[in-house]
Amino acid sequence: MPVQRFWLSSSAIDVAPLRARLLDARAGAFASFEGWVRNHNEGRSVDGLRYEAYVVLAESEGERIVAEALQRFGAIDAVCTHRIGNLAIGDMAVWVGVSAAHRGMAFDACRWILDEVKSRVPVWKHERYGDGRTEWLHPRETNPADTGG
Amino acid sequence: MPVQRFWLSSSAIDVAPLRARLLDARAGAFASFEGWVRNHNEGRSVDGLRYEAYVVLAESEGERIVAEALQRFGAIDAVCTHRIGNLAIGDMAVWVGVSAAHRGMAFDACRWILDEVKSRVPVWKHERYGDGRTEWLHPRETNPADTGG
Amino acid sequence: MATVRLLYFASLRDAAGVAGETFETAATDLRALYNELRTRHGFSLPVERIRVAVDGAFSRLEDAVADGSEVAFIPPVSGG
Amino acid sequence: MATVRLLYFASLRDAAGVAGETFETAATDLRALYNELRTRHGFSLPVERIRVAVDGAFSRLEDAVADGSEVAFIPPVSGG
Repeated sequence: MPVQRFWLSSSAIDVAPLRARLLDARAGAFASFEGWVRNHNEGRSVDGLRYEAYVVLAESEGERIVAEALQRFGAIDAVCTHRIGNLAIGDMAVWVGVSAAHRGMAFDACRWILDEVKSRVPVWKHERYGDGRTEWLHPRETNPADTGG
Repeated sequence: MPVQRFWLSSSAIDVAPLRARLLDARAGAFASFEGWVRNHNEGRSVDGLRYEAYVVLAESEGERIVAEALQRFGAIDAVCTHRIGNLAIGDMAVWVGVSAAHRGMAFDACRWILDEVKSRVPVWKHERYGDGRTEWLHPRETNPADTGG
Repeated sequence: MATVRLLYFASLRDAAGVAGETFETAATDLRALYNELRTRHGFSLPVERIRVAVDGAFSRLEDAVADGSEVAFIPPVSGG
Repeated sequence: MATVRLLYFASLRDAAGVAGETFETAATDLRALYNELRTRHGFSLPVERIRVAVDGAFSRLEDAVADGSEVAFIPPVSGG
């Protein structure tokens, strides 16, 4: 079975072992990204949210994205994990880490993985607002400036 | 005294408290970078290295860079710390972390801080090679693809 | 006629009121199947904003409906 | 004549053999001072690759040499 580089997590993401997996004597650069649940979105106050996924397809598509990034940017290794379930303000929703010889590759691959995960992986956000309403987010298009994580 | 956002460290960098400083309920994005000492540079095998700094000027210039990044990219907060002293392969030489509302700001500010630190902060690398030789690195120009961290 | 197992996620599941159902259809392709289900359940999303997966892999809306397959219509994703 | 406190770093310190020295100079600006020191200590770096700091702040090579100041010639940096 090949190494798993993307998975969904139903409990809090623990960064330390993920980072440790990426340590490599050939690596001069390590870029990572954390998406945090923030207290507002598009002008509305947010109390918390829930992520749901089509698990089997999300994990296979996520795996393809990370493998594609290693190829495309020549990074040494990368890992991405995405939360599902209930999250509170400040919780980590997604983590991406990339090790590479040089910093440009690490930054580019990290950002690309995040963008692709946001646009291709079947995960949906259900936001709970300060006024008690809730909503499934089905964005019209992926706008890189639109969301935090 | 204003908050310190850049400093030199003569002992190992502990990321957890740096990251914790940047947690913020308004932040949806956290980008970070670690420069690691790698086992080769420009085709030569590297055994280890030493960083030296003009401490007072390095810290004031580093502080200016981080403040400028917050302004320029609209990030929420940022921290950068750079090692001085002896480092072994795999040791962390520099850490940059940025929290922001959106991921573009976080990535852009993180990368910009790193680039500026590499080109403006008076820190010098003394590499020790596999063949026993040593060398001060005085790069001709800052080439973003050239070095890891 | 084909009998398929349908999976619903996010707003589609809320509208359908179930996470999945077994469904018999005369639709010739997956696009027509979605439009049939849209009428049945009152989905607000037009087919232009939907992707489709068959048996756990992304597929195309113009593909035929295969008897016995598992079909998931994927509304716009919002992870990250 | 001006008396300055000089600080040397990295390859300049190795070439000078000291981390700093007190030095009396007739140089009219910091560029001329560096060139004087380059001859004295055999620095390999030409002045075009050097930056200068006076009393802990970046300064310009065309600035005059101030009596009693602390001057650091900054070879190309290599942090990160």
